[in-house]
Amino acid sequence: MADDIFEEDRVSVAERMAAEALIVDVDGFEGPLDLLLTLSRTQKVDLRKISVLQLAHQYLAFVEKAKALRLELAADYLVMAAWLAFLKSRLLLPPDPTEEGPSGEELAAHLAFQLERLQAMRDCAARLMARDQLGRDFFARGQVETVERVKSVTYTATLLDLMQGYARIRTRDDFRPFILDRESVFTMEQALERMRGLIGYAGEWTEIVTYLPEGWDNDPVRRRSATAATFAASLELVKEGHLDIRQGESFGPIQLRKRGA
Amino acid sequence: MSQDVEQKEESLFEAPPIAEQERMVEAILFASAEPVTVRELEARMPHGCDAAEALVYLRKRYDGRGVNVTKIGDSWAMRTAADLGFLMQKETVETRKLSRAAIETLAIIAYHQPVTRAEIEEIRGVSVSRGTVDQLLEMEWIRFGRRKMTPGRPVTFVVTQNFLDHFGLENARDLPGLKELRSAGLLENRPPPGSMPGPCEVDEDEETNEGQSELFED
Amino acid sequence: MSQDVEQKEESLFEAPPIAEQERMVEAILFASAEPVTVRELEARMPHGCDAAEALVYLRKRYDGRGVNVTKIGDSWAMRTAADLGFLMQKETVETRKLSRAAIETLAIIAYHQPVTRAEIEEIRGVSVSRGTVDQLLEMEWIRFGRRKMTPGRPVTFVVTQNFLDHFGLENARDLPGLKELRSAGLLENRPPPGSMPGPCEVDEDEETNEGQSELFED
Repeated sequence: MADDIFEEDRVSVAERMAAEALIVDVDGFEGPLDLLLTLSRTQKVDLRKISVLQLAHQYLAFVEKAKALRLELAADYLVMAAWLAFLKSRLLLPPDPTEEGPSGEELAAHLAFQLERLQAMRDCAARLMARDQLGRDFFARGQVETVERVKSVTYTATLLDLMQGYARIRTRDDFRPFILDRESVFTMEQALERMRGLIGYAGEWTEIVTYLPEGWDNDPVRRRSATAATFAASLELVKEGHLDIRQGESFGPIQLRKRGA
Repeated sequence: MSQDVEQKEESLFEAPPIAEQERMVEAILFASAEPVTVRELEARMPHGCDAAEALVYLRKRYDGRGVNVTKIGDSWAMRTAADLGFLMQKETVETRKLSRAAIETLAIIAYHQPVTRAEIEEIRGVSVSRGTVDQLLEMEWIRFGRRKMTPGRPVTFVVTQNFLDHFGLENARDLPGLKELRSAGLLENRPPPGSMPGPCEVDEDEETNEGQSELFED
Repeated sequence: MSQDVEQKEESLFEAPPIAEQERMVEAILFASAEPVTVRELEARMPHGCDAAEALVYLRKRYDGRGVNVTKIGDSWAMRTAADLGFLMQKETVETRKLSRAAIETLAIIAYHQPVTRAEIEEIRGVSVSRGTVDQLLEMEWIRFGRRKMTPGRPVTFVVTQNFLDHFGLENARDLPGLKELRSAGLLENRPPPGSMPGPCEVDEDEETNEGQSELFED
């Protein structure tokens, strides 16, 4: 039955060919709405004057043919087919006043609106892409001059800073530079000088403690420093060949003697 | 005495003559490939300059020249005259070929903005693939607009200044055929009577029919 | 008949009016990333164009504008006018306090000018880094004075008018002397009290001159 109507609608061979092509190329459609829009073009009328009933016939015939060809149709195509079948019945039957929901005319009008809107958007897209485009028809500056981000640092100082700075320098003169407090330090140089003077008399083995300078043996800090310096000086004199040094046992007394004595 | 100081300050900040300001705007726009806002122009020009006024003069000066001063949204740029595009084969940049889906989606966003993904899908009758939106976002032709005040607070898409710049539009309102579409009611977000099958189905409680028209009506 | 063909060919290749050629050159120079030779211009323009002549007009048109047509070697380019180079910078100014070393060096130069680097180092007790002196020179707060008539003829440093302007001094001799510094509490080895007497206040003191002259006696 649907087939019959379909055949009636088709007049020319070319259109029939086109319909065949539609079926073979079902994957080329972006969904049922796209397919409906393509089908509607075969009506060759302004989209506003389209016969939705006729379109429903066309679509249902398309689905039937696809099924006959065992083409796998996506679910939404079948949902649309079911809905269009429902719409068709609403449009064909006299309105049932007891029935709820929108009338067939309302539904048809909305479908027509959707198709018209989709077509309008396609036209817009085409017009948009036909516009002069940047980088194709008109061009931006080729030799861009980069905007330098200059971060300039300004240094500043006040007169007070200046005076304080100067005062700081001048105030420094009032203080002697920091030197280590050496009052309790007996240096090796001092010890060496002292030992050189005494060594000539060391014919016999003499304990190193007897060489400690006077007045350095009471305070433990001073004695430690004097002992260390004297010992270091003795080793230096041994190295120079002026002195012999010996220690009988660990922690035993250290004795010195003039070399060659 | 205090008046003296005031006068002195005023003269210190006196703006350069407008002809000089025009030169400055010219130099800045010329040097930049990107559109520059009036605000940025003034930030770079000496204190007290009126870039908007200078632009009026400059635009007139370049009228009919090989290079034109064009307004793009809030910004200004210099672009070669479109009729001389044939000379620029060397400069032509191959833009990525957009799919039909991407072009349609772009057009829908441009004409219906701010528009949600669901609305785009309703118009196209198919779901919008993520890749399509991503590509347009990546090209910086679309960006996210503010969320719709409808259940779920869906994000919306709007076109960018780059889009306007690319297609030589001063404003989204200058889109070709916008008026006709609106008067034909084709930019309305008409809810379907009852329920529609497939992706056409929209939240029935969606109350925002004003959507796009609100954007274009100020 | 053959003449007809010839005429037709001629008119086919007739060059556009020179004003149009000028527009073309303008657009090409604008859009090119590189300077363009006359030969390249003509290769890109319609047959029969005289790019050199168009350039003469174009150059004149841009004379005194914010953008100029300039010749670079054999090629032509459009460049922002040299006097507007400052617009190509987005300046952010940050004010920083001068380092302690710089302040001390500056103070020594101010109080002891003309003074050699060795003398500065002697007074400060530490060596003066090149950077410090360079910084002060760059700020134009100090400059080179005449060379000292001592062995090696070392250069000296003196303070500049800029320095005096910045610190509100008429003369370096107006700097408070050691005595004033001491009476202002600046010479004491403790932090200066919060309410510091201003330098002007110190100046009023008659004794100022003594300290000062003593300082500046070579």
